[in-house]
Amino acid sequence: MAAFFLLPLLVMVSGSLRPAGLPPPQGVEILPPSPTLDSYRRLPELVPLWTWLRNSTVVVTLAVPITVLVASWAAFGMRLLPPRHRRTAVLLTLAVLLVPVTAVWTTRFAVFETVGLVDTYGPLVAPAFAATTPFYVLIYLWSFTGLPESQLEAGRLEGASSWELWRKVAMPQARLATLAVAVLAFSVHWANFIDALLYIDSQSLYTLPLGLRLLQLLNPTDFPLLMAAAVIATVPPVAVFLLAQRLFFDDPLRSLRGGRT
Amino acid sequence: MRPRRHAICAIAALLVATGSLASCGGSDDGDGDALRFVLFGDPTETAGYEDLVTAFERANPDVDVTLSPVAEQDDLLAKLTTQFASGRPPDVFLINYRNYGQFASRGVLAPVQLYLDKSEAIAENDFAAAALEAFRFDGSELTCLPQNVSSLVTYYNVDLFEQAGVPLPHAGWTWDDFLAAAQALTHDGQYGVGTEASLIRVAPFVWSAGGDVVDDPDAPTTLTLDSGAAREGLDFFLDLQTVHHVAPPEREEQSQDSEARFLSGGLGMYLNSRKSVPTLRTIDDFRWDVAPLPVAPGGESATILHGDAYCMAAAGQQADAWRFIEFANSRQGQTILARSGRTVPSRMDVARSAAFLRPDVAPASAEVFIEVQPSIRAVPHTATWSRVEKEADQILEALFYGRVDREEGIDLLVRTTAPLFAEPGQ
Amino acid sequence: MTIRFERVSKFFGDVAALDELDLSVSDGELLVLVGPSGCGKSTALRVLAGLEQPTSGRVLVSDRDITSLPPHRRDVAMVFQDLALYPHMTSRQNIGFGPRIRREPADEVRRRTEEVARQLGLDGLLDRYPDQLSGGQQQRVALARAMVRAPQAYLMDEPLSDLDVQLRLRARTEIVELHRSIGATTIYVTHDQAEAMTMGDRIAVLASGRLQQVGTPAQVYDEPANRFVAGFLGSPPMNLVPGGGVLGGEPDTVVGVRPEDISIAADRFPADGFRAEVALVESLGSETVLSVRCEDGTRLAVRTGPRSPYRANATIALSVDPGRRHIFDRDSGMRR
Amino acid sequence: MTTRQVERSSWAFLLPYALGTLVLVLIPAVLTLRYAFTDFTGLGSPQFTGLDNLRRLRDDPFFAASLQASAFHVAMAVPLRLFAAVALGLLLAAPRRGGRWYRVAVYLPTVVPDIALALLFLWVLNPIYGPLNQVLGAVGLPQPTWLATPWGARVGVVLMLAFPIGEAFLVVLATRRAISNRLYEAAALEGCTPWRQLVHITLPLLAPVLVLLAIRDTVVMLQVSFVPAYLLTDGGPGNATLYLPVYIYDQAFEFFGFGYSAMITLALIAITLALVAVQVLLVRRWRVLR
Repeated sequence: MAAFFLLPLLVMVSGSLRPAGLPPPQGVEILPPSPTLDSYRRLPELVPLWTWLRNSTVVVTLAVPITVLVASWAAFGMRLLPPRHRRTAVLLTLAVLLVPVTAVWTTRFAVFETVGLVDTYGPLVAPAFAATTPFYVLIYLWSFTGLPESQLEAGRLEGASSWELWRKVAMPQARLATLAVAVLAFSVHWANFIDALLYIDSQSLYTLPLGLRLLQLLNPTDFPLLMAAAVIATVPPVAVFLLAQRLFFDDPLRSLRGGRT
Repeated sequence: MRPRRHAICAIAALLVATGSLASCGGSDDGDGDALRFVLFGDPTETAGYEDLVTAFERANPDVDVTLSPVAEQDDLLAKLTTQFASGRPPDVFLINYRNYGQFASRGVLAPVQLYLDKSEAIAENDFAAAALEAFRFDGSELTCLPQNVSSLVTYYNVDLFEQAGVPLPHAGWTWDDFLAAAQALTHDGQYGVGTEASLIRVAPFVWSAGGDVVDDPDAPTTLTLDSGAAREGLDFFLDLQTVHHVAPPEREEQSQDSEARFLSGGLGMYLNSRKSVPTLRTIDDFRWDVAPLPVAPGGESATILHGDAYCMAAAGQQADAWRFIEFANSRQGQTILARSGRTVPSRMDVARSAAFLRPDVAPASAEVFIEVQPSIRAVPHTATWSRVEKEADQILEALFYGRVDREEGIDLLVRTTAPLFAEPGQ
Repeated sequence: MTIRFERVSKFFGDVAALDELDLSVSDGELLVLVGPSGCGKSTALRVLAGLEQPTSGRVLVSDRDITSLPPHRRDVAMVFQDLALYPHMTSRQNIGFGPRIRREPADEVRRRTEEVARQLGLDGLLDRYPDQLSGGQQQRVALARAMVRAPQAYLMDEPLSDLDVQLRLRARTEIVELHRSIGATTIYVTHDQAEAMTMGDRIAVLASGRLQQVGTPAQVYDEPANRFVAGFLGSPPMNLVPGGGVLGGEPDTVVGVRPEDISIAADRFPADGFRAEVALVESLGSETVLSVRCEDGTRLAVRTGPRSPYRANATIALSVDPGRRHIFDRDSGMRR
Repeated sequence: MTTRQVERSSWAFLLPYALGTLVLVLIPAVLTLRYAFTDFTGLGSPQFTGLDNLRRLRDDPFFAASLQASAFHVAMAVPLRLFAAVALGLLLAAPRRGGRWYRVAVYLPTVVPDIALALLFLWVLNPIYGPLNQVLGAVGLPQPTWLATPWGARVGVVLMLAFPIGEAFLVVLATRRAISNRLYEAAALEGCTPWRQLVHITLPLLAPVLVLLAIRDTVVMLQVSFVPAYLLTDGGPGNATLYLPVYIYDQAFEFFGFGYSAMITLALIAITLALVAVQVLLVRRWRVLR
């Protein structure tokens, strides 16, 4: 049953290995007859694949660390608040989760325009300043509430500032939360399609998702080519996820609080 | 207090980091002085415009142009809408005549008429009349300056015709010739004719039969495809698939679209505008050519305009924008673009030149694009026209592939679109 | 009913949690299974309950081999260390859960639930959820859940370990009284030797998966079968001196003596006595424990009465009744 | 450090997030709210038009179609996704050799970018080449032209979204692991079959989490299904997949209906809140949440 969920990825890979223009298969085929890497060769010839990959990489290398910083700061700030205020902060955060993305599509444009960020990497990185999603703040908060008050108090007795407590007490113990948020934020930013569609004009700034859309419009029925592009877009998040998979599946809630793998 | 200072420094550093992206990422538009030019097109097409911009900048060193291509028309509209809404429209943009109405009707475009009248480099009568006509939003004043004057034609596989012993398409051929050829070419997984099912494909058939797609081309209030000559044209078009089966059924079309099918030699005729030519030129295992659309029995020859024009935003840098448009539509400018083979130049002198006709490469009968010009007609270009088309196309597709009953579908087509002609707020 | 473990072994990977356990429990008996944590006592209970399958050996109940019977066919009830109350059910639902699962008639379930609740003083608490109950109340709900079934045997896996000291003492006596009134065979697992001594009809001491000794509390306390049992039971534990030292003994033995079996000479030096220096005085109110250092360096614990006159650094004379000495083999640890 | 100082530093830590949220979410959301009662087209200055947009909403057949599409989508996708997540979460919670790799396998489709998933399903659902129809053909079932029929397209989108369920799966997994095994042993002693353990213990204990997941998935399916649907079907055929976010996008970005699209957004928010409220009320009734 779990293998069923691997099917999409298998189909994607096997589809990308089909020679272009091959007649439809007779019956179910796992691998196409005479599989070929031809689609992967054609792809960079047809479209500026390397530019797209580079742009996507730039976006995630900026957005992921910012997300981690903003989310962990926010959560640590909430952790320091007295419980009553903390609850209010959590509720507000949850309320933000309910605001539909559609509600901010157009009007966000005006905001970006005001600060001159339209058609730059800015709008793609910007969500990181709001922690990408409030959910990540909650992940950190879960991790930080596992931190006993006594540890913070002991630190204060030593004269540590809140900043030092965050850096030297809280963050080292929340390493797994950081890993989790980084992995999740990576796949979100890597896949960000709508912001790119709305706020990016120049083809030189196209990220991979937008590029794939262009490819789909140009070659709507060249499936081996489209599958090859899909595989290329999928490999990085899958690789990042596989690196961190221990964390997600051994005992997620405990490992976020535990601090050790 | 220490923690706060640290935190603020870090934030500031981050803001600076992303802020500097604004200037390093956005090529050279950081100062806001560069002329912003938005267009849609695939990478090969965009390359032509890049050459054009380079040539313009060489001739006008004082003006910088930023080129922002988007993939297709829907995306272009989205882009333009957000940019106009944010108060920072592009100075120049390229747009199809079926879509500029929604901008023109809101008065956000600077009409080119005055500039053209004063221009010493170009004149109105340099351009194809059919193209100019579609861009007079109020019927008299020229709103945007047409860049090309393409139209719907028949591409055909010469080898397949000869193998089947069918006479080649020629000017003045009729629907009967067309259908007979399509039938002769349909066998063994091969199809006679491929086309998308949309209002702009149906329209020339309707016109040829003597009907019209709307009640009043200048102030349309409803589609009129449900009766009379218009209905004959629509029926002929739909019958190709549902009755004669000379067009690929839906599952075939979804698996391999008509252009790909034509490229692979599995399609006898393919209806499209000039836009297919660069792709078709990659064919090297059979001969192909181009012909006008067939004519209805007892009808007149008709085809539909596929034309784009340069428009200027009223809020943009009009003077520089015009200089660019003027250059792009000079003999030199249009010649650069003609090289891509993708457009039919709106300048008649360039269209008749070797830059466009290219006797060395297919299609051999490139002059067809010029000869059909007297029969070019246009659909309306009102504010809500693109919305009407979007909805109509969905239903036409269902009709073409026999998903809905013909009578019900046509009734639905008219009923669904009627309120859109007078959509509020438009 | 009688219960018998026959050469029961249970391996987790290479680790033996139970090593050839042979143990019989007679009908109506309260047997306490005691040992340090990880000794296999819980495993024995779980094997008996059917929650674990033994690697080898048999478990017999009333002379019937039940080794392969599923848990619910064994007619035993178990009280868990963490009580295992269902947090989403009220006390009433928790108590009635088993009968309802077995599709017993609703009014019958209700009647018995209330009866058991009354017996345990849970009357007003039946409609509360576990998190609305105190630790002692939760413990009684868990007990009630076991009792409502009127099983042939009760298995209790350290049910009192999460209670505080006061409650624990009270619950201990309650359980013993309940056992008396119900009379069902009960196996009680604990790591607390005091609990074992006070509650059990018999005690079975387990270490490293092996049974060390079974017997009445007095037997096990007074005649520990080996060094381990000797050291495990009693607080403070038995003094064990390799070679005997001041206690006298063979070099290949370990000699043990309980702290209360060392007497302090009041004024004169006894013939078989020895001198020691008081290192530490721990007064527990009802008694005093002296930690003393003998001349040869041996450290001993000595239990004496309340209000002890001895102070640190004082030198005192001690003597041991030779009959109270326990002599174990140095190598095998077995009693000689 | 005094309490005051601690509190001040906690606000400093919250500042970037608060600013980011304010600028990127709250201000745009409030602007949207304002536009909903204007004739704003994106051009020129908006005029306040009162409830005109609301009246237009009432009479708009496309809004009705859109509402219907969204309703069907939520009704199909949410139960399916939840069922899959819960079933797999419970099935794979038990520790076993290599168990983690099964869990990884279930999660993997969740990290596939939307666009790649959409491209993949264009291929999977292709009537002639598509693997799905090959399988259907091999077992002698009809091979529909998926994306060409209203129901085919709706089911196709649901099918695609049945795969990225990793988040809910992970939550179920974690919650199940947090339930003490003793509870199951106690039940086994009473003769509780695995099925009844599921019904009497696991599901009731998971209930609060399931409610949260159902609410979240409803919100996600209502609001975020835009990208995959836009890429796979773009609202068609015959507006069968014109989900509310797709219609909002069309109105705002293709038809100059900024004001009107803001009103549709308000409607979307209202529907979301209503559904959330209904779910909460229902479970209150059933006393799942105490």
